[in-house]
Amino acid sequence: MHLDRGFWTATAVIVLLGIVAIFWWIYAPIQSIMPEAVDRARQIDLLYRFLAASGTALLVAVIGYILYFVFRFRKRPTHSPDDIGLQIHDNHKLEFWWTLIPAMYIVVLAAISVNLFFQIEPVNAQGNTLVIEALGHQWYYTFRYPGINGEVKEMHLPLGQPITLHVSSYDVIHSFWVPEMRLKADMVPGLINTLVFTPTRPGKYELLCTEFCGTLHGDMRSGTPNDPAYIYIDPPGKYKAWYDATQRANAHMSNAIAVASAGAVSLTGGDAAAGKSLFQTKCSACHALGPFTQKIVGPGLKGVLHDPAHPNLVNGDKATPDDVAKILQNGFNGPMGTMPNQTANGLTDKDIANLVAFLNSLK
Amino acid sequence: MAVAAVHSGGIADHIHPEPESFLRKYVFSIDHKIIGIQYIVTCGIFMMLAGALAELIRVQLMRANGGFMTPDTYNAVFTMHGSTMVWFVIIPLLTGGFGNLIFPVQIGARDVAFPWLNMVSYWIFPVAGLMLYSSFLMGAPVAGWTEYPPMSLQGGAGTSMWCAAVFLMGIGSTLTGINFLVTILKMRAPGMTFTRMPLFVWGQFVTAPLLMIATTALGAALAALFVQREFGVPFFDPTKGGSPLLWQHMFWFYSHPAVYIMILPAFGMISEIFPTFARKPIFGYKMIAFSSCAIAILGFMVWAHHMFTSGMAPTLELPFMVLTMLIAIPTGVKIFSWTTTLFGGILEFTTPMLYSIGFLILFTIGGVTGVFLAAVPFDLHAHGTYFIVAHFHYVIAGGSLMGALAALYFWYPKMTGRMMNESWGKWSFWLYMIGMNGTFLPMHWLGLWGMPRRYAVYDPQFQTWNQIESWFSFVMTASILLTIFNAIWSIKYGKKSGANPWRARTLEWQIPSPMPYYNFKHVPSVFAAPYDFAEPLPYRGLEEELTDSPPPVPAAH
Amino acid sequence: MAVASVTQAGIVGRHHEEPDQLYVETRELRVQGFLLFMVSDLVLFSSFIFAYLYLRNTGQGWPPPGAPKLDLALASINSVILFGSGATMHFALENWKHRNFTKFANWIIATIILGAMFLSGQIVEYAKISATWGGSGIFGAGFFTLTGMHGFHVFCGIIYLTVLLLQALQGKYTFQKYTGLTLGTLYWHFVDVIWVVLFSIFYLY
Amino acid sequence: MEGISATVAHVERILAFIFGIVVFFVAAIALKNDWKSKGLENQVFKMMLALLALGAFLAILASVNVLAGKGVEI
Repeated sequence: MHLDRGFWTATAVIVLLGIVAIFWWIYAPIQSIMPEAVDRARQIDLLYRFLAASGTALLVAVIGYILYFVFRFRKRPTHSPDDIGLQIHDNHKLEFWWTLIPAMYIVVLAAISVNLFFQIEPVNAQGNTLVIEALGHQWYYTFRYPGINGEVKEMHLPLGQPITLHVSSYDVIHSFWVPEMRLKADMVPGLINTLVFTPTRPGKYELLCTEFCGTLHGDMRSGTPNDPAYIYIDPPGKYKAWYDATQRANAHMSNAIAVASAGAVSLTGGDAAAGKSLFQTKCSACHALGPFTQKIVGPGLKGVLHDPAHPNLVNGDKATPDDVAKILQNGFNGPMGTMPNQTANGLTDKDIANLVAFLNSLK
Repeated sequence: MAVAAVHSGGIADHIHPEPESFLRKYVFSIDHKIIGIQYIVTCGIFMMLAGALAELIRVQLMRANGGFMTPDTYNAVFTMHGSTMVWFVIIPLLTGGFGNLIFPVQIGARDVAFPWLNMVSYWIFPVAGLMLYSSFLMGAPVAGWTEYPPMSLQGGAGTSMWCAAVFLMGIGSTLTGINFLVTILKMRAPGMTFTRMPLFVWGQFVTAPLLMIATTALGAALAALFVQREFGVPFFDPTKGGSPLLWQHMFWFYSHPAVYIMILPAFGMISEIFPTFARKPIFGYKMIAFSSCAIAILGFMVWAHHMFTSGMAPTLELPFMVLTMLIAIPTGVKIFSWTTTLFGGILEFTTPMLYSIGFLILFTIGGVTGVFLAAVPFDLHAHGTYFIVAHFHYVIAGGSLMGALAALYFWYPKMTGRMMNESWGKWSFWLYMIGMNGTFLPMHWLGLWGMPRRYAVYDPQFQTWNQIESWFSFVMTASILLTIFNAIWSIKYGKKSGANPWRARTLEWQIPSPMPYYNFKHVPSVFAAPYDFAEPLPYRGLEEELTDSPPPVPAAH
Repeated sequence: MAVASVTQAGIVGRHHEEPDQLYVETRELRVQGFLLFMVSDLVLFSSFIFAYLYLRNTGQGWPPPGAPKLDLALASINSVILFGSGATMHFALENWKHRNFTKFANWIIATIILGAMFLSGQIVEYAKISATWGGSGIFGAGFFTLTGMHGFHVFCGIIYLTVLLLQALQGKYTFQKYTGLTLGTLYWHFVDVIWVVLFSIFYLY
Repeated sequence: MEGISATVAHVERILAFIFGIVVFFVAAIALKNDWKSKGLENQVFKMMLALLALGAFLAILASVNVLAGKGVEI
């Protein structure tokens, strides 16, 4: 049998190297190379350390044994051409273990990933989040803030404030990636993807597109003449200052189209049933009755007035029947396209009342 | 005429008459060996084209601000590089090429089940290739080999031509798959049970259904994209109610199994080469064979792991993540079995053996990073970066292509009756190892540091590493060119090989090289697996193969 | 069928020729190969069916605005016609197995006629809703693509069966060797069975 | 015009119902007859006949509006 001293020495060396590799990955200074800008980044890096440590250990073992066997069992001049190697066909014990151990490893890895997955994914976004939208264009980004008219070209995030970020696109698929945030979401036209995170480290970060989007894909990153916008994580005070300044600067921009019929619509006596049939004919081409993220042209309207994840309407106003009516009446120049106004949609005030009643009935 | 007398008249004894005219012999041949060589040569040509494109990419990336090509040219170039390498080099090389050449002989058949179909599927290949490259002239496709809509809806007219070309290629692959599957199921020599089949045959046997089923699904996706582009049928256009994600589902349902189409035959190849040059049986024959089946089946259930950032339902992502991780188990079993096959052997480091060992190392690296990417939270960071590029180049350039090169050096005598030049072969191996690792290893950390893929220009902080990669990529190209030159040179000047230069034990080595049009004078009968080096060869009825007794006469009908 | 009985004599003439080994084994190959071809064809349909169901269930509610109303009555009779043609094809092959050439010819002709009737029924259906081809959006993507593909298969099937009939009349097949007829029958059944699925997802779902 | 198309639909339904039953039983009986048959293609034939019967059954239900999908004219 060939399990001689040489073999065990090699095994010892391999195990030693494996341990070194594992410790290297445990203490690797990831942060100094890649700062962790949001709360999630730390956990994702932990997962990465685990993967890298186990992966490197496996590589050390496999490659180490290959190299040892290559050296140890090479054909020597003393061999006659008819010599044959060790005639072993299999070893069920060995095969059992090297099936079972990877299986157990996979179980652990899956458990870790699933657990982390549920912390990252916006399965249920908490209430007091700041809802921001990031929109992809060929080849730059714009952002929408509640209460700020129009779209801004720079993204500022208040430190420590939970963020719900909705990303979508105007033209082709882009993607939203800030390496320091370890988070990525594709910006798919007709679909709204959501990222939930809390900024934890002030600074100026690069925003990159990782989904191929055409000619200037390579220029769709912060700092290029094409898309100078960076992402800033500011202390609350600094953020407030920026927010107010931008709000004033954009005040002149109106999201509304010229008001159709002066004065607010009275919503009394709105008939949900009538609203439903009206919705099918007038609205269903652009709005699904599915959840907010189920976008056709505009967002899905399921629970538009009752969705804690979306306390604000797309124009930043609080989601109340009156504000919904205001949008129906005046139309809205939205990030996802244009919502026609009352006359363009051919809606009477009564229709609006019915529609609002219907939308209000969606929970 | 003792030979003629033994005809049972069955399909096994059905022999094509020897082709006379040059046209029937080398061009429109129905002989699986000639067709295999035709595939290999055509793939070689396409590989040089795609390799040239790859070098253009690397030259462009030498400088952070590019300037070598316009961005649009660059996009067209990497699109063509990917499409060519996947559909016109690796897949046809491993299945149509070496599959056709070797596996019918290894199961003791005289040809595949449907020789004419075989010829048709070959001739589809160059035609489709010409169509693909003609799309350069009509506004090349620029959306990458994945052609995600709506981007691919913006692409030039060439994108539709791209659809047509790949669709046509798909038809060829499907026919090949059907052909191989029936051949292996029905035309094995007497006594060639499934557990006695050489592992290369197992590789083809598992790949064939993937070719047959997955490729058809791709055909559907391409047809849908084509009608969307040409007739505006809104499958994928979000402004008309279509869904961009639908394409990703349809495309990856093919393209993930395609990854296994590209690697399973290579598994089979090195499973032939290791025992031959270690002079010992493959370790865990059954486990290697069955793990291939497991990989093939799982391969159909994991396509959406390419879409973790695309915005699927979160609840959908989890099963895909777990199933993807499961694939690591059968793959690990294979890797461990091959490593153990080296244990206690008498290893002879011929060029095929070197390439196989290289395969084992590089593929393991690619496999490990594959497990990384299966974990959704990590994929959220690495998706669409150079980490991905590194991962699949380690699997395809380090796995599939390395297996193919090993197979080329290994089976070259069976094509030409001559050996390839060994010392040049060893040079090409070392150059390949150096170039390959130097090119793709740095991409791992480049990706994690924030370099997205498919960038024509990039952040200057990454320029140094990119220059290093580019220089190494030239080494890799040099190695490939050396191998190609070696192959051409050896046709005439290589040293005569004789029937069995490697003293291998599978059936193809028991007949003369190059293999005669009728393969066997008598169809052999098999009574054991081929890997018992202690035993005499487990075949009966091969006595006359290497004598100059008359060739068998075609059965009269 | 005068022609039929004449040729029948020719076939019955070669009545006792037993299939040789080569034929038996080649037959197995052809049947398996054809079945595998049907499998991949099935995958082609399945992919489009998946696409249709995906679009139908992820977009806005169904039917989408601008989608035409489908005619269930026409569809049901049309389906019955196609399924009936499957039965007649079955009889055709049975009669060949029972060495009755005339009945075989009659049944296969009946099959061809029924197939043609189905196609014309489809044309009527198309004519009714073709106005909305452009505007029908994802409805069109699902309906016209799939039924179009199926219609094309039926069309090919009709030609296929016609060729088989002519070959049979020329005495290409004997009562021992008729793999071609078996494959033709398989193909026709396949086309029918696909329609079972399409009928369900477009008219009953 | 409206009346005519209505009558047409009515006739179609009646025919569909009657012939549907015929086809269903034909397929079922054919299935029963070669239930014992061996061989790969015969297994497939049996499967096909079964599905044929199912299809006929569905058509019957459709002809009497027991089954009718969304977006279908009743």
